[in-house]
Amino acid sequence: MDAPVTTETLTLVEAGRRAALQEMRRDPRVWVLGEDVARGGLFGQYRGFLDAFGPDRVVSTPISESTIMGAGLGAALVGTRPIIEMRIFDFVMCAMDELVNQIAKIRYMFGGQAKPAVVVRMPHGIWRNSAAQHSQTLESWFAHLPGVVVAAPSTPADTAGLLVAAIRSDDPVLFFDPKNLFGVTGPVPAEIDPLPFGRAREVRNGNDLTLVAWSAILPDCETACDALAAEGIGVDLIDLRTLWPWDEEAVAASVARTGRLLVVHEAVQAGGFGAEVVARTIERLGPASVKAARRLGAPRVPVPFSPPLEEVVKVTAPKIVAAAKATLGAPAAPR
Amino acid sequence: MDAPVTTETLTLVEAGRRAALQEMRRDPRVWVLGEDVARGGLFGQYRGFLDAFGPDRVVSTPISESTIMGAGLGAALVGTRPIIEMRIFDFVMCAMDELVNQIAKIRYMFGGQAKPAVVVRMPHGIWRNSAAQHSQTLESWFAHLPGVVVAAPSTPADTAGLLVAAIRSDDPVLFFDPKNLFGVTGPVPAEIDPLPFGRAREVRNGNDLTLVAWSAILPDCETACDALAAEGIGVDLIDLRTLWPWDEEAVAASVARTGRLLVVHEAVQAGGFGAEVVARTIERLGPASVKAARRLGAPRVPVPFSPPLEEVVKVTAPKIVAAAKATLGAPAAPR
Amino acid sequence: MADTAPTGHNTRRWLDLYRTMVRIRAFEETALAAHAAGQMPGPLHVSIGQEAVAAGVCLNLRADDRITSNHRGHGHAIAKGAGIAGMMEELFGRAGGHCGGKGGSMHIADFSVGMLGANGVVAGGIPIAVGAAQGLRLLGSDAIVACFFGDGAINRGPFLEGLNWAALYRLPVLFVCEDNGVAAFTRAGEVTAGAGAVARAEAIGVPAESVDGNDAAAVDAAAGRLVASVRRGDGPHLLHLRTFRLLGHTSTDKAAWRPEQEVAEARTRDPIARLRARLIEAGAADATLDAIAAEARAEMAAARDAALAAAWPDPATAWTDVLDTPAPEAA
Amino acid sequence: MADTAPTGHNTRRWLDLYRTMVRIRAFEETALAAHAAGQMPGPLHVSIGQEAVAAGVCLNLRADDRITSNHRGHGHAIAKGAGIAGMMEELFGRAGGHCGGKGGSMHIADFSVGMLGANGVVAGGIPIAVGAAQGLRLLGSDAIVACFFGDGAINRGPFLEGLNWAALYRLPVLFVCEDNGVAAFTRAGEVTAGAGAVARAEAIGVPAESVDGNDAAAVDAAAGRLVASVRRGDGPHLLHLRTFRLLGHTSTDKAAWRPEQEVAEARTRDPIARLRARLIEAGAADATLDAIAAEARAEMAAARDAALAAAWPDPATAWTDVLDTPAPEAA
Ligand SMILES: Cc1ncc(C[n+]2csc(CCOP(=O)(O)OP(=O)(O)O)c2C)c(N)n1
Ligand SMILES: Cc1ncc(C[n+]2csc(CCOP(=O)(O)OP(=O)(O)O)c2C)c(N)n1
Ligand SMILES: [Mg+2]
Ligand SMILES: [Mg+2]
Repeated sequence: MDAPVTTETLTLVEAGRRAALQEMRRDPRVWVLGEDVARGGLFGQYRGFLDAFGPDRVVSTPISESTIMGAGLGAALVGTRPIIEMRIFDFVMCAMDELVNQIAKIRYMFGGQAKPAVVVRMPHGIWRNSAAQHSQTLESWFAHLPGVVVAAPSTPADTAGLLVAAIRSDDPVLFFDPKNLFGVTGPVPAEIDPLPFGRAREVRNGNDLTLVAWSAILPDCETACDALAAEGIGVDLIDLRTLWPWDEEAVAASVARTGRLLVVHEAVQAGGFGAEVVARTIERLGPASVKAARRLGAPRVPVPFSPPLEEVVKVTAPKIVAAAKATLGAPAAPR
Repeated sequence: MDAPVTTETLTLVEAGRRAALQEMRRDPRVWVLGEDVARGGLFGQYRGFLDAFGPDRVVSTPISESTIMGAGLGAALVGTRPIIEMRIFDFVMCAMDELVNQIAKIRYMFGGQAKPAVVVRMPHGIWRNSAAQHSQTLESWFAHLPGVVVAAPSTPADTAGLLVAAIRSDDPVLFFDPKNLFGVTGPVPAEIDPLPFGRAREVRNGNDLTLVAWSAILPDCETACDALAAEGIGVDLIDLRTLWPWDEEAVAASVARTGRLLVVHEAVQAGGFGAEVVARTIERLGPASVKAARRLGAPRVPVPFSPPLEEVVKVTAPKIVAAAKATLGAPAAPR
Repeated sequence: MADTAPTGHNTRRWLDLYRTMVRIRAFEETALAAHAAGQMPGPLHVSIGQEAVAAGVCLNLRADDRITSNHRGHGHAIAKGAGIAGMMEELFGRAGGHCGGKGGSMHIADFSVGMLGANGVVAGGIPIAVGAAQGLRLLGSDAIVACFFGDGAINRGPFLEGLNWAALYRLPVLFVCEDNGVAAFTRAGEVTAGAGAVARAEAIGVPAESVDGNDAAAVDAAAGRLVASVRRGDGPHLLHLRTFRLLGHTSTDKAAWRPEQEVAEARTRDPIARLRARLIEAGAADATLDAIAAEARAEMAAARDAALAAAWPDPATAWTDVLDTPAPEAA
Repeated sequence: MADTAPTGHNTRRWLDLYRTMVRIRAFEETALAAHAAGQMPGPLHVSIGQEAVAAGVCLNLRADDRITSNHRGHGHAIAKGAGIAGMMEELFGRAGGHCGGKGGSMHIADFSVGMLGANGVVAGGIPIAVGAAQGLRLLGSDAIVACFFGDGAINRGPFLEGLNWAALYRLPVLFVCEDNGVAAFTRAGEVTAGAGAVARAEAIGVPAESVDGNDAAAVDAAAGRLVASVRRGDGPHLLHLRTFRLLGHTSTDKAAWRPEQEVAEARTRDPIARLRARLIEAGAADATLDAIAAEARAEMAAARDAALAAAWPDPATAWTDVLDTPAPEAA
């Protein structure tokens, strides 16, 4: 471990908490608003914040998503730096005008006058059989939306580093907290430095296949890598960490070496960000330099409640292993 | 022309009007709701409807997008078939919970009990320098959203046929009216048959390059094809017409023949549906069967107001010609 | 509101109410225990202490009337007549659930009895309810729609939009604001400005009244009046029912932030105990009431056992009920 | 409201109001003519006939106060002090526009004078305004925010949410409902249930009052009182101003559906003519007022000419002002 001595092992949710805490201590313009945040937040992300910063900087709000989002923007326009907590990603759908038409556009539309320095935190993904309205992963939408940075970390350290960067960013950052990984642990430095957007993390090294992923699916990818390694298959596993900007150089360099690309995401495969990764890599390298390029995502169905049904639609380690083997073995027509 | 004798030349907006008129005459459960629809709609899509069907079936609503969308759903649940008119696509952002969390999910989430038989009409795209909040093309989002059909026609006949199909569909259909093409004319049969979803239209035939497009960019693609034809380059131009389901067979068959794929859309390139078309085609055919596969879309910036700036970010016929040539000539690293 | 004087007619209605309320209570207690035992997946929001709302309103609805509900919707569904077996199987994610296991607790629907669905989004049912009412009128029906939501929902935009809409088109909707004074972990008073749901509704042109939502007979009486008015074509009304959420927000939340005394005090206003006292006063026998309660508990235990023994959904059903036009990957 | 008795002080204020109003009128008439001549791209929404609203409210704001506006926002911007050259260039899409030509008429903003932007989305400015007020308070400022929106906006969810929010946190916001009785092609009365903006605001705990919005002096007086109260920390207020949109929804809309007589009658209540009459009554000379109007017209004509001669944006600016982290294709 090359982590500094002042490193602690923390859960992912606690890592995010520490990052927000550090930045709120550092900069009095940083504050947080959202439902129940004064009571620590739904996942304890803001535990103790009310006592530390008081009710003007830790604002529990009504169930008014449009205004949570829009007020965060307004407060940024006068020079504060709000952390907009959306509780669960799916509720962002109640605040899309504010996010899409206002936050994402305002800097450009006003010719640079506006500084929409907000972080929008959105715990997303499948978690404890919460069914169709509480399980969505639509991060690819926002990679397609001009004006926003899209972060989707998978480890405590990346959560901490990216959240610090997000809070310090003058551009709006959409921060996808992986709710299913809130409990995973890992080292986090006591003093958290910002992690630059757009730099992938090399998770595993291998020469047979490039596996690209982000957010909550990473642990399954690692499990799949273990299984593949046991069969002698070496995987280059890349965690993009941010989807915009994204590290297309790292992916292209890896695929140039392995010749084979598999992109895996929890989100629905059709129209997911995996398509962008495949398309862009093919554009960069040319099809002739690539032996296979494929994706594995969820089928285009809402997330069902019942565990056996959820299992069917969910991307899992065995499915990743199978997709990896198909990518290695059968470059043509997968289905 | 193999059109029947009872064909008229109509504008695209009038073709849509005729389709809605025909279906409202045919089925008393069909009705329309939206702002100003009783006054004919912003584009005259519903001209004369109030007189023909009365205020219970042609409902001018408050500026309450959430409820326009949600009430349409509720009315469908008891057995009517609403046409939900959203005026301009961008305002759909005010109704995303109703669209994404309710309309798209309800049939599945309730195990088939609900029949969300709505058509959501959303005039979209760049039109007359309307700037960032009135010019968006986010159709790719909805291809990624389980539970909805996505239609994006480009001709009067396709608008008519797909709108009839949409009104008769028991599944929710997101109907992207191409507002910049409302004035283009073409033949429309007096009796409009439903056009099946998922079948592309072969616009031009050629063997050098497969060009895939949809919605408002089609005329520019045709102009580009003319220019390329003049240089002896034969283009297979395919209008997908619907993005979900989409005719991946037609695309794959064409690319298998031409070996080269260019997908063009007005929407932002990053994360656009072009990525899906490229990725899926590569998955089906394998990279080895493809000499080049690329996309041309807008850069990832909001749409600016000023005409010279809009021109910079807009996909145009000359840019399509250039991209086509690059696809033909330079299979590797485009930028 | 003072207790209504007991009469034979009332006693019969009250027994109906009582039966519905104890069935709701028994259903939810059974579900809670199963959830605590790790037998039930997903989140579970129970309405224990709020049963008079569902029972009192739905007793005044016809079979062809519709309701929409929220995340805390078991009571609304049961009171509207949803099949218990299908509800219990749904909570356990089984094939025989009303939604084939695809919905779970937060997405219970039983269209066969006019229950158009619980909703995982606060205020999500409001636009749906007004649209359903508009659709019913277009079809020539005189059925009405009752729309249940919590105090938290009145701070979301659709509350304004939906009430304005219903008033404008004079739609047959009864809005029912189930005010338990709390939204998740925050008190209603801390997030709601002004005089509350009734004042807001009236300002939007929707006549409204407020009733003790833990007094089942009072709820029944008020709902009866308002439902009749709505059905007559007077346009929408809002019924504001003050109640108390005796347990936490979800089955795993202890609501430890609430003073114990507050909850203890609220327990003395338990709507089931109150209705029972009133029934006894009106001449009902303890044994009768005990039997109803025991029957309810037995019904729910049996439903639980049946659900636990029931088949899981066929994995192939993960692909159904989504689009008539099949997706490529589903083919 | 009866006309206030003229005094020397009032005359000076009224002259200020008059100047602002004729400048707004002249700006918009100049823009309309250029649009009709095909010189101006994009949609154009003018506020002709509504100038007293912008002028009367903004005369009571400090330079560091902020405003948010809607699609019909030229008047609000001018009254708040936005530079005319930058506004005119913006309408013509030129490089020297406040937004570098990226916004156009519907997205005018001039942060240097606290004008936080017009908005192409009805009610879009409401959440932004309340957040700005919250941010200002956090920063220790005593600046306030005036939030302009039309009668159409009170039927969108953010109206409810934003007012509740402002009342809850006692934010320094003056909500200004500019009620011209129409939203696009539909009359307010046909889509708004209940007694309207004032009743709704009061029900949400926001004190409100209604004033003749075509009486500039009355608007000024009411705004003065309410702004003082807001600044004092009394929390938000709503000012409802009844006015009339003399022209169509956009520059290309003739509003042919309105009875001619209705418009003719409204013209007799033109706020500029009324204020002028009042000024004359208070002793102002026709020549003074004519000179102010002529000066305004000249100012706007000169601004138009300058804008027409001004440089188009450098195409490279299409790539700027979007993300500090450059996008790959912008690199
Ligand atoms: C739009 C939205 N925001 C937030 C949530 C999370 N949430 C679920 S229930 C709840 C509290 C709702 O309170 P209330 O409406 O009073 O109903 P109660 O739980 O008290 O019955 C919250 C905040 C949600 N489901 N939907
Ligand atoms: C959310 C939304 N819906 C619809 C529109 C289209 N639209 C632009 S202005 C307008 C009318 C607005 O009326 P009002 O708020 O009264 O302002 P006015 O035009 O009368 O000044 C409409 C419907 C929009 N811009 N935003
Ligand atoms: Mg509550
Ligand atoms: Mg208006």
